[in-house]
Amino acid sequence: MEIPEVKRVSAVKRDYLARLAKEGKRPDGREPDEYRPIKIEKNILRNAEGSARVRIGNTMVMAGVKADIGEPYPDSPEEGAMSTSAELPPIASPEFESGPPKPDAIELARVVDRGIRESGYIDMSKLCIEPGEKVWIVFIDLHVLDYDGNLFDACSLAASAALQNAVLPYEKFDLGENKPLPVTSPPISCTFVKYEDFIVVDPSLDEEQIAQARFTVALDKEGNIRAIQKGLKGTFTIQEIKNIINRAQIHARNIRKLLEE
Amino acid sequence: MEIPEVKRVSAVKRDYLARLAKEGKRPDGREPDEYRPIKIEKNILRNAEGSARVRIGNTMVMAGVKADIGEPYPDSPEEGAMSTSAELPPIASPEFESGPPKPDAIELARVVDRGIRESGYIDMSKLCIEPGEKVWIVFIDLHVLDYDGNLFDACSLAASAALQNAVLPYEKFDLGENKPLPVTSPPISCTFVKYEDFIVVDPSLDEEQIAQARFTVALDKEGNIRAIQKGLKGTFTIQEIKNIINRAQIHARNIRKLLEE
Amino acid sequence: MEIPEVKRVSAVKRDYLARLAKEGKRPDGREPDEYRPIKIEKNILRNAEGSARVRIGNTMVMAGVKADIGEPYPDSPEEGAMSTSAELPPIASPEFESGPPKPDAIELARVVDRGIRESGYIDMSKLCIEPGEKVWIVFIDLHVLDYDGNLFDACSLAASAALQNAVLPYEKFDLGENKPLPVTSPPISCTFVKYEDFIVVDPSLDEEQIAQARFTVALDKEGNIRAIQKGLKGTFTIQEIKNIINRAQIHARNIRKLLEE
Amino acid sequence: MKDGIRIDGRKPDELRPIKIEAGVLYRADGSCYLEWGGNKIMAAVYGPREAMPRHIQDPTKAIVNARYNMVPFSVEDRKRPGPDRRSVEISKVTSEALEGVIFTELFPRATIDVCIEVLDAEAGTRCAGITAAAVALADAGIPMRDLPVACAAGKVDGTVVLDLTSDEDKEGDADLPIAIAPRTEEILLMQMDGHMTPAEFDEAVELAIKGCREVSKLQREALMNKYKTFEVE
Amino acid sequence: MKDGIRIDGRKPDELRPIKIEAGVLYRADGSCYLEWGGNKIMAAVYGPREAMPRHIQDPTKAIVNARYNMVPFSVEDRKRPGPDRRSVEISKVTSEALEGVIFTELFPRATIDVCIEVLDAEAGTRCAGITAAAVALADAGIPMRDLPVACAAGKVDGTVVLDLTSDEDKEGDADLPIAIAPRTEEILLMQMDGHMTPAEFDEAVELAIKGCREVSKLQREALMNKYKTFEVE
Amino acid sequence: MKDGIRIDGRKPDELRPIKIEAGVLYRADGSCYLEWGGNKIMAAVYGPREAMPRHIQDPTKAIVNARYNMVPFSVEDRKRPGPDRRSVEISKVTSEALEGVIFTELFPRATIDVCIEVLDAEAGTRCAGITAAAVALADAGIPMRDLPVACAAGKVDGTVVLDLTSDEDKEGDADLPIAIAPRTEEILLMQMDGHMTPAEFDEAVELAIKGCREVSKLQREALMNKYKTFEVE
Repeated sequence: MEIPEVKRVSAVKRDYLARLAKEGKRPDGREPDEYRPIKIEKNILRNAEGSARVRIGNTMVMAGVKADIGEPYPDSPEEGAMSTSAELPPIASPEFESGPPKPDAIELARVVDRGIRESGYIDMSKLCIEPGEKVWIVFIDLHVLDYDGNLFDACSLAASAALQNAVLPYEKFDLGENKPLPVTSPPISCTFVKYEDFIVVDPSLDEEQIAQARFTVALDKEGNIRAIQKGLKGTFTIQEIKNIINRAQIHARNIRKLLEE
Repeated sequence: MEIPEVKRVSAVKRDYLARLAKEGKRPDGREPDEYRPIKIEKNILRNAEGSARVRIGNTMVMAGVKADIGEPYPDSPEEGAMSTSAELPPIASPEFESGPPKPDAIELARVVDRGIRESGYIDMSKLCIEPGEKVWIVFIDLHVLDYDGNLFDACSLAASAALQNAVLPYEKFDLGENKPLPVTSPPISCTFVKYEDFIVVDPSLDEEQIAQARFTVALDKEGNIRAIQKGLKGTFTIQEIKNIINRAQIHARNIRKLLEE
Repeated sequence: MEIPEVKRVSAVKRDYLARLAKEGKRPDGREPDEYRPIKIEKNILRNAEGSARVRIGNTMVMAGVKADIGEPYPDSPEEGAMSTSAELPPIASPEFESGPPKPDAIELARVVDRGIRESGYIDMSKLCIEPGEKVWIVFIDLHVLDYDGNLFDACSLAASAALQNAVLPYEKFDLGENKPLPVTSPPISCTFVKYEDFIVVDPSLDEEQIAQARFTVALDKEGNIRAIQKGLKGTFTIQEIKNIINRAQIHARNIRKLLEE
Repeated sequence: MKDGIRIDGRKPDELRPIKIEAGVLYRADGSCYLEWGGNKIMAAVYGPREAMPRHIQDPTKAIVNARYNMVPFSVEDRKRPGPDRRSVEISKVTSEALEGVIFTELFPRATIDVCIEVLDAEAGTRCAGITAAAVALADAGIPMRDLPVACAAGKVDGTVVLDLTSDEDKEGDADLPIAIAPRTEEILLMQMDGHMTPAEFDEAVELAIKGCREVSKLQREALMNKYKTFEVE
Repeated sequence: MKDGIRIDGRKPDELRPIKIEAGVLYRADGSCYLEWGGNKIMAAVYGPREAMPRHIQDPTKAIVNARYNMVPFSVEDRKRPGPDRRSVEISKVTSEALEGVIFTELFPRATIDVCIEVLDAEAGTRCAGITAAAVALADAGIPMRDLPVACAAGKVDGTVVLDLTSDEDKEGDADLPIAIAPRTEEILLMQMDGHMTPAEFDEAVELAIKGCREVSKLQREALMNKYKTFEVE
Repeated sequence: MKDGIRIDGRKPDELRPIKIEAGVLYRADGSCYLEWGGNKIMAAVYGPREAMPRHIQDPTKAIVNARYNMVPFSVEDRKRPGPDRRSVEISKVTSEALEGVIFTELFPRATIDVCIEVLDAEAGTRCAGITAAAVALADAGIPMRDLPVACAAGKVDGTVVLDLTSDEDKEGDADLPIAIAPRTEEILLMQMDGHMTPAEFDEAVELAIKGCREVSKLQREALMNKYKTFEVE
């Protein structure tokens, strides 16, 4: 496994954030259950089958959807396929380097992928062109442009928004008229971090740098759980996790509204 | 070519082993023509078509055989194919690193492969399913788990043992009943090293670290030579090589018995 | 992007060359518009479909042509394809390292490729075997053996010479008799560098090391421009570029004669 | 699932058979061989030792670097050697889970390398790998505040069950692997995919923790057995 | 081309619509978002900062390291992530062109990193990328002797025209991208492929320089706008 | 093989035609161009020079780093550039064989780089490569206790023969390439694949050594010729 370079946060900053946390305050003045402003722009690119730019505070992410035709997997001959990739390119942060995806980017892409896949957001059964022979393969690419924390939620939201407006390019392959990508109800991802026993939603970069543990949950329209990823070396108690999932229910409903606007 | 990191052996150890060698003694008290205890366990895995774990002293190697269906080479349309890979993963030694195979591992795999290939151990003519179209491709993977010297013999033996009990998975491909992999008589590999003009069989790690030259010979059932690999920067005289091949005849017969038990 | 290791040229050498330049003199005594001796040897290898060794002064380059059969691009179903690669292997210079091609080698291959492609030197329409199914794919490999400056011209010339005598191996694929590769009139590449406002053709290594700007132009038989590549951080005025193109006309005619001998 | 009994005859809250052996390798500083259902896993620990190259060193603590690897013949279709995206993710979450119990501050500039080799795979390899790695860490004498242990619960045919088999995982509705520090029952690792109501999730977490408690006993026995063996010798 | 009017309605010497915005990213030291015809490009600058690893440092000046990248969804057929040979070449000539105007001697041992992300592509991305990168460099406060600018001319149906579209590029006879330092009109970058007589080449260079002059104005406006915005705030 | 004469007209103990030229490259410290049957090989030596990066340096001696490379057009089907597994193995055994004669202890922390480029291949390239490399090492003035030389013997139609051609190698029963230090006739390199009785092996080794002796003379002549050429100039 590749070991990421040590990220050093100054002791002064660490102490300052810890002191704030003990008073229940966040460095940017938000409440523990307050997201930064979320801005979603859909269908902004010409070459992508679907696209979206999502900003959460200063974090900015582009998602693009491309569709190609390929063979189905042998064990699901009448279903399409999907693939999710994430890039953390050097444009987004002085710490990011070019090169093949590092473990951080791979985990990010896989967690976003699981939320979409497990919630059945893309209706795979409608991606079949010729059973056993030809199906649509949907590529979701996440490209981070500005990194100020909480990539899990920003990327998940960007992917959902880009899929929402995506078009299957039947015309390009001489297969008739283009059709909208068949989608159902998107998963909504909510991410929390814990530092100094303080658990907050939508961590900024400052908070991520001192976070001991991270928790991401993807919820469907009914508030059921579709995917979870706990990260970092710190721990959660069962009770903390139950609280997080309760808190996520409210956030997910709010974000879902934004996405459906 | 990738240059391996310098392996430093302490001068004290080197001197001690050299002094022993001058008295005809080996560091672990063995005779020059004494192998460490050899233990062969066959057919120990569920997912492999054939498998074996071989221990020579503290050295432990796993071999696994997988079979897939592919196209034959154009110049041998009625024959199957084989491929041998070796991994020296970090579990086996503090010096091993993860990453693509380094020259040591490539040489190891190729020497094991040559012994099997040149002795006709796998009957390639019986691996044809449909001439020119479909043949079995046999993958032999060698995975070192504990490295205390003499990987050539341990890996060769593990490969032979794993092939001996391997099954061609016809059922998996709806081609009828599974059949044993068609094998003939295995090659037996014997490895010697030379240090301070002392030539010993089955080198331990201590001996490999100070060895000046290495010689591996693979013998068939009739005692004929199927593969040779001389290694390291030291030299052998012709007479030394002839002696080695004579000594190998006896070892090969003993190891062959173990393998056929 | 991979950053090449800093190439340090001694200040003494730099000053010496600058002083010469101010007097209009080159380090090896040539005139500004004088090429080093050019030597072209054609068809010198057995396994290549076409080959050439080109020397310009001490610079030595091998070009080899191989032809294989493949599918045409969907948008040109009746045309063959070509691919140009360049290697700067460690044999050619103490600064070259083994490994995948670095930006220098990629730029070199692409500029040579553009000259050949844009001049229509290979008649792609005659490389079709079966429309939409089978066409010839021509591989041009440039292998630098001795690097003393001006690889652009040496490689371009070697590629042209190797293509000139190349044969399409129809027999190898049971498609009838071998035929010469259909070629028209080759592009001729002329490279200039500028240092201390002194612009010279065919730079030696010494001159390349202190060059501020580089200009390569590929001319066809009529003296028309087929490809240009300006390189390095220095600039040219429009007038300088016009002069360079005029000067290149004469060189191109001379080199074309050499190539057609 | 029929009459509360699973395809392989287990009850919903029953583990597959588990066998753990500590200290099985010669070169490694600590090691463990583990069989769990159809899984066969070898884990080893090297370190603490100086982290190399230098620029990866953390002057305040040791790096915990776990490498989860499936050997090519451990799965039905041969896997190409080297890490795929799944292995990279599992290596990452495993490293983080183990770091949660190790006193890394004691070893600045060091690395603790954990190798997990899946020799034969049949669902639940990440939990089995963490469980084996924990024993190998203890065998290597790495100071830890607790001996981590992992187990998964899941949902099959609408029922929450413990420790899915390969078939159950494929057909099932959800899988929830967790790792805990057993003394405090804090969560070191949690991943989930599938479909669970919050109530099912609560049930599954409780069940997975119950599984962890049982596996934890087997880990401790394996470590005890090793010392017993030493005493006998 | 009909009656001196191009397929998209432009005159031979007319640019596609261009929109430039400076200072659009939070983390980067300087940034620029640019739309040029169907191209959408984000450029950012980091540095000057210490070049790492050390052995790449130049003790006499800063390294200018531009990375031109097309995102996978920026083209008709999805592009695999990572640099291809075309990107490597464009990164190289872009680095060289930008280095031509930067006072690199002021920052020995440093690196100035320029990131150019093509989000949507429609011919002329390298010129658009250099143009955006120049604005990002200015936004980052990197000292330059001039603000570089790029534009291409080409030949379509035998006529020399400015700023080819994708269709014109495919069907056209030649493409000539250049970058200049606008004050002196020296050439920082020039590439050409196709077929041009020397006279056509002279005409095309003049036209491309004319295009550069117009784009240069838009660059300066974008930088002015950013400062105006600041004043208003 | 008919009446003791081989397909290409040679006797069993006869070498293919060999041509060796020393000192053919300008930049390299030593070089050699060699033709051997259908093989065309260029070898060059750089060094001794400081080994980089530092951590590969051996404080007690020089590293000998040979790189055997087949150019893409040297074989019937184009070979992709870069090392394959066969090249890696040949590079390794070649490095070891050459190190056996070089006084590496004279150059601690250094590297001696040997480049072997196979331009045209027709069986026996590894022996040809070592033979050429030896001349290049001598040409570079690298101190050696002997001038290594290589040659293969093999078995075709049950007969032991010297220096197989491509056809003989494909159809043959065994191939035995060796490299020796000719003064003492010690074995520096030996590989074998095929099928030989111990008696045939002894015969083949003797024959290969005989071949080495003949090639050794040609090596020495090539080195002499170079110095003669210098005198004439």
